[in-house]
Amino acid sequence: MSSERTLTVARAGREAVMWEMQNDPSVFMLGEDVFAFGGVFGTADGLGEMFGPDRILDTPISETGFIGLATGAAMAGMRPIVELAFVDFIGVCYNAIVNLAAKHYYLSNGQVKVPMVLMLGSGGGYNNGAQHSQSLLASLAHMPGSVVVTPSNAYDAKGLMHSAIRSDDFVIYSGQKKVAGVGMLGTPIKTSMSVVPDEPYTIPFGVANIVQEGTDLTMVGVSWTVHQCIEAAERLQSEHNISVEIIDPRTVVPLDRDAIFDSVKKTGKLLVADEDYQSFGFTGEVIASVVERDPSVLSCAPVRVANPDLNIPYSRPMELRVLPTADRIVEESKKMLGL
Amino acid sequence: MSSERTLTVARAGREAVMWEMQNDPSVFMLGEDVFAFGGVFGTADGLGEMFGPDRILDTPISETGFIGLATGAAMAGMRPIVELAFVDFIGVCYNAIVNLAAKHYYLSNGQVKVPMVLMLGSGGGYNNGAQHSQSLLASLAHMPGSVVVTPSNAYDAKGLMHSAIRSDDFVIYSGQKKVAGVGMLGTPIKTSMSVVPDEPYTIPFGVANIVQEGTDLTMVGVSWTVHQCIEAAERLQSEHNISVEIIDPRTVVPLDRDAIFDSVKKTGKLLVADEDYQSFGFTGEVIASVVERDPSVLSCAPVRVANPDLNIPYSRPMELRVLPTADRIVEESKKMLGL
Amino acid sequence: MKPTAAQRKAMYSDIVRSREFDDRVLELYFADKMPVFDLAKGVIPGEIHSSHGQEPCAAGTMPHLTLEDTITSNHRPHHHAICRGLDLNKLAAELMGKKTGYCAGKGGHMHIYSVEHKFSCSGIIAEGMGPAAGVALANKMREQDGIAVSYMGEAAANQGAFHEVMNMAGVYTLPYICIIEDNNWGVSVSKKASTAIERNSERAASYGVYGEYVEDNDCDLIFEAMSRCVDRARSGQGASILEIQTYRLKGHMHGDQMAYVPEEEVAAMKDCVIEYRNKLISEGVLTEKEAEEIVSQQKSEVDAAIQFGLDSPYPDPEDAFQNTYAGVSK
Amino acid sequence: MKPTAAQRKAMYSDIVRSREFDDRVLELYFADKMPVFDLAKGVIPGEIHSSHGQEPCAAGTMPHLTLEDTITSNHRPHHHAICRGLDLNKLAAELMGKKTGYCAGKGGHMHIYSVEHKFSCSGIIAEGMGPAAGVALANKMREQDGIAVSYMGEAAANQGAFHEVMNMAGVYTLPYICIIEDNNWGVSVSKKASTAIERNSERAASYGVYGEYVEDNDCDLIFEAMSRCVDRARSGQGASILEIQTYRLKGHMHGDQMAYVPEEEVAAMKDCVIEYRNKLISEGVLTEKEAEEIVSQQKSEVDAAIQFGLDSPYPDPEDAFQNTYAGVSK
Ligand SMILES: Cc1ncc(C[n+]2csc(CCOP(=O)(O)OP(=O)(O)O)c2C)c(N)n1
Ligand SMILES: Cc1ncc(C[n+]2csc(CCOP(=O)(O)OP(=O)(O)O)c2C)c(N)n1
Ligand SMILES: [Mg+2]
Ligand SMILES: [Mg+2]
Repeated sequence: MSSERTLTVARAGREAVMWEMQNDPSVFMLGEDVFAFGGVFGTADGLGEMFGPDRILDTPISETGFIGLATGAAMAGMRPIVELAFVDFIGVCYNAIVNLAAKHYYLSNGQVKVPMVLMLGSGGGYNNGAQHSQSLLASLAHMPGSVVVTPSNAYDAKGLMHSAIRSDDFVIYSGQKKVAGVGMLGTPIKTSMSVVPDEPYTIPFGVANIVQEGTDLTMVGVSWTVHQCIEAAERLQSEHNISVEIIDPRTVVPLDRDAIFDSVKKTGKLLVADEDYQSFGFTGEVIASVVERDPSVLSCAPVRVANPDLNIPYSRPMELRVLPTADRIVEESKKMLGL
Repeated sequence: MSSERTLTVARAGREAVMWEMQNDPSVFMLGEDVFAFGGVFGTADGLGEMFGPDRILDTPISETGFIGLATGAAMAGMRPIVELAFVDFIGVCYNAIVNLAAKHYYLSNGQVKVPMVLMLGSGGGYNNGAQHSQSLLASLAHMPGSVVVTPSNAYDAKGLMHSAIRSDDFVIYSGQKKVAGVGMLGTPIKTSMSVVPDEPYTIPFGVANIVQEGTDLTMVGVSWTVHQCIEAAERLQSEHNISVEIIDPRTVVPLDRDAIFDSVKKTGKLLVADEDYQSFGFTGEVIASVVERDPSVLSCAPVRVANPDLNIPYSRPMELRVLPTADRIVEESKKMLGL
Repeated sequence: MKPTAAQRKAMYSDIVRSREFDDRVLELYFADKMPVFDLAKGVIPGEIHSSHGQEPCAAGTMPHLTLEDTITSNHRPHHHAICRGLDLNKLAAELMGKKTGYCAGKGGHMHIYSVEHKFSCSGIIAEGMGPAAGVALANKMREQDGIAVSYMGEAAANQGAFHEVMNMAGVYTLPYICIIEDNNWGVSVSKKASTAIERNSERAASYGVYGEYVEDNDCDLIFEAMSRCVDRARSGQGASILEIQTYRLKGHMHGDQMAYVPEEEVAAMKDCVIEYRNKLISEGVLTEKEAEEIVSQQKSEVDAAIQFGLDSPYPDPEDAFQNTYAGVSK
Repeated sequence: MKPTAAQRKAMYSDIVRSREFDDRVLELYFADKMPVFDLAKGVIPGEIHSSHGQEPCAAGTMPHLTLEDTITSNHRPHHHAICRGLDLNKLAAELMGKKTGYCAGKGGHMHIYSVEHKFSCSGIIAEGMGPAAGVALANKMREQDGIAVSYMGEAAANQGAFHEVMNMAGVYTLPYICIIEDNNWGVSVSKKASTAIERNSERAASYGVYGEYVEDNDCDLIFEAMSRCVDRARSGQGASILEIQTYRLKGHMHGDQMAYVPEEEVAAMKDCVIEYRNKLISEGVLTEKEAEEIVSQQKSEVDAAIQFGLDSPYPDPEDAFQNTYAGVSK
């Protein structure tokens, strides 16, 4: 029996965690504030009561330590889900992520598996300052050995979480805080909520979602910027009759380069929106991936809308200036289209 | 009196350090194995004896700790030079680098300066395994707030080191181990050695060096790959009469996008070579920087020669396969040129 | 060293000042975030970690520090900033993201810098220890006066940086003091659930440094303990860990309901402002009237500061591009 | 628990085996790197950290571990791998980057994995602690037998990971043992220059775990101390730090001339292979003849292993693209 339920991203992801924990005793969660608090961004809401402190394990503020422990538990056949709260904290445990968890499988020539999920909350836009608003996806996606998942809506969040937990690979599951739809960040973004089946289902890694088809311009976004693209596309459609195709890669490693290329081939125009620092990041990678196949598919210069390589200022007007908002996307699109 | 001396990169950089230490009491060095050992890659060779243990400070294996201390010393007006040996170790101190040292100046609105140099040794090619052969430049360059310097030859090494130490910004000075010309890595790369003036001189950040002019194809490399480009260009010239222009940005943050664009505008063809993991890295950034200005300057698809997103295998034939060697550059160039 | 009557009054005045400030911030924080609560809304947005209950940790230690000394604080910086003597106007303005704030709005609540007060803070756990110890190292190298002090919570003592920096402080015999404000909680995780031993000050033995535990959140006791640590630092005897038992009265951040804190524990929490006032009055150091005067004096200064903040303009969006580098123009 | 005569012979045999292996590796290492020394050249390339002198730390501890137990080692892994019983052929082949090696050449000297021996190692300081403690946690959660042991040097105890993992081992009462091989040097930095206190085992007090120091590099003493730590781990009493005074006879890595080590210290270094042989002979546990037999037996096995490695083929360059992900095809 499947009811029609519209869920937030956070609840949908949590539902997958819950199902997997109920059905697989090797799945457990650990991190700061997961047991009684339910995770800083609600990722573990209610799980503590449901599964008890031995399967929803509170940790000290020792990120290198607990990611190290989780890696060991995974090597021993458990399926840990590590909650790291803010992606900004990868600084204190980057080694455990990229040099330890992400290297064992390859270096052991496939002998040692690390079936572990690392959950992160990324993004700003709520005036939380430079160390609690970052995106940092590229610093993770750049490093080989992990899958990097970035759901933008509830349906994908659940399916990708099932896939992540069942995967024998190390999966970084990066949620965006405002996309998650957690209470303290105001009204959830409408387009992030979806009807979510009761039953478990999986979504393959490396297959993009074509959010909407279009013919004039391709927009590629991840997580929060998918919604900025949707809003921008609506305005371009209604105000200028521009038909935008929006691609959401859903996983940035592996990246569905085929889907992006095919779309640009059709539209001839490419705009990439990303909340992360622009240089050496997602936007450059997407653009390069297209032109290294064939630059002639582009009818004009591709455009990046990202953080202009600035540490994130706290103050509202300045933070808004560095965010890749729908406004900035509309503006850049119009320039591109000569409007 | 200026003699004609040909130096290795390591010696040229060290000469700048020495001069600055002699002339500015606020400059000091700290890190593992700097005092008696002279730095794992010879960066501090002889300095211990010259300046004593109070200015050439050995540290515990506590990278987060000593980069934190150096940041504080810099805030207090000293000019610390931190020796981190292998760039692979940024994992244990990424926070101190990108969230601490790289953020103070901006967040304090310019009140607090961090005039600090972080010296790193990057790169592989000598069978030292996956945790001692990485390049990781993009993980550093992606983050705002620091300058990232990557000298490819002795002349630049000295000038950029003077600039780095005198800079009021936090400068990451990334040397490549094989480019450095240290004893244990065999005969120095010929093209990395240069005649180096005795006198101190500076090189501005963000100004590329045109290693050689050419008309058929632009190659962009950093540090070690500059030399792979030089070798490849020689072979293309002598075997196929191809004229290659080689650009060495010298600093990847800031990146001299103008010089790269101007060159590609002239040649119509772009190959970017980088030892780092390919995706979300330097190669994508360079290509995107060109096409976002004007994709029509490209007469064919740009090409990337980098690590194909693999953790670095130890074994010689496999490691050689993932390195961006002159062989791979020649091969890709020939494909590009239809040869 | 025991505090004089004047010092005790000043400490009382400081904790009142900090409390009044936090109370006004709390009020403002929620005032304009309704009907749908949203961290991003209102005149004071983002996470706010108030110092309610922990004021003596700052008020009792700062009197020993001069403007040659350096302070690093953490994500809960108001009491440190205020007891250090930072300007209330610029502080209030910074919390509101205004152009007149200490960092012209770039920093915010967790990133308050005042170079003249040698004061900074940051939001990553235990991150302030390294810089403080580094200033201490610099001063020692230059044979210059000035010690350095970092403030943090008890849960921060489980972060690797704590270990690395304390060991270096021991090895280099640095004029550095690590102050641990033990409020028994790191967000929702109790000390017992996160820390293998009872007293973080005992970890001093691992680093060859001095450790001291102050078992009550009392300005006088803290003042005395700090005087011993400061003496050691100034006289070349090296670093200390000063651990203070304190209370987090208003939860981890504004909005935290503290549902996870046992009722008995909430009931047992002491409010230092009341306690210290009663103590000073009962010991004849302060009269009721003086106490009231101090409160109303601080209240009005805080009110003026808040008003200053409210009246100040926001920065221009394009200001985001200023002060990105000291010497590089991109 | 004291070792039996048979166990003592076995330990002797193990340290000989490890030493013979390291001697042959050392020989081969330099043989083909001339006339211009280049780490990248020769049949065994890259950095090699030999175990010369530290063999008892492995030989004395491994007898207490079963195949249900898990071991993580560090950048100096030969003695651990050999005393754990890893196959010498595959080990030698891995060091040569051959297809027949444990990781088919992907890992190399610092990344030897044998899943059947629950053995792994890695090159980042103190990195092995977390995974070992994590296996211990998993076993505890599943109420499964099996403890976990990590091996590292004394200098690694100043890395933040040490602190974080030991504290968690204390908080969760994990069946985990951290073995510290104190050879007095971290590359060129002496313990005194890097560590604020004399004994790392005393840091156990910071984590509520058991700490023990073995003051001589002697298989028997190590065996006994380890038995106490293992008993605690197996009986649910939690984690230990076992610190062993040992000697690094051949420098940090092959090629290190140890110019920075004081002459007296070099002169005082004990060679455990000679010491233990003399001890066993003088105590009547071993005859000269038996000792010689053990040596020649191990020598010939090592020779055969080296030959196996030399005779093995290199992987194909394209093998680099295999086993990149367990389930994802890019
Ligand atoms: C490295 C890191 N991990 C996690 C956090 C999130 N965080 C912020 S404050 C806090 C609790 C800190 O507790 P404590 O140190 O005791 O200070 P208190 O808040 O009690 O004053 C946590 C977990 C962080 N800011 N940095
Ligand atoms: C995080 C990190 N920092 C530095 C190094 C470089 N390094 C490799 S071994 C070593 C010394 C280790 O000393 P110790 O732990 O005592 O082990 P030993 O070599 O003496 O056996 C250093 C500094 C590293 N591998 N990882
Ligand atoms: Mg606390
Ligand atoms: Mg050692």
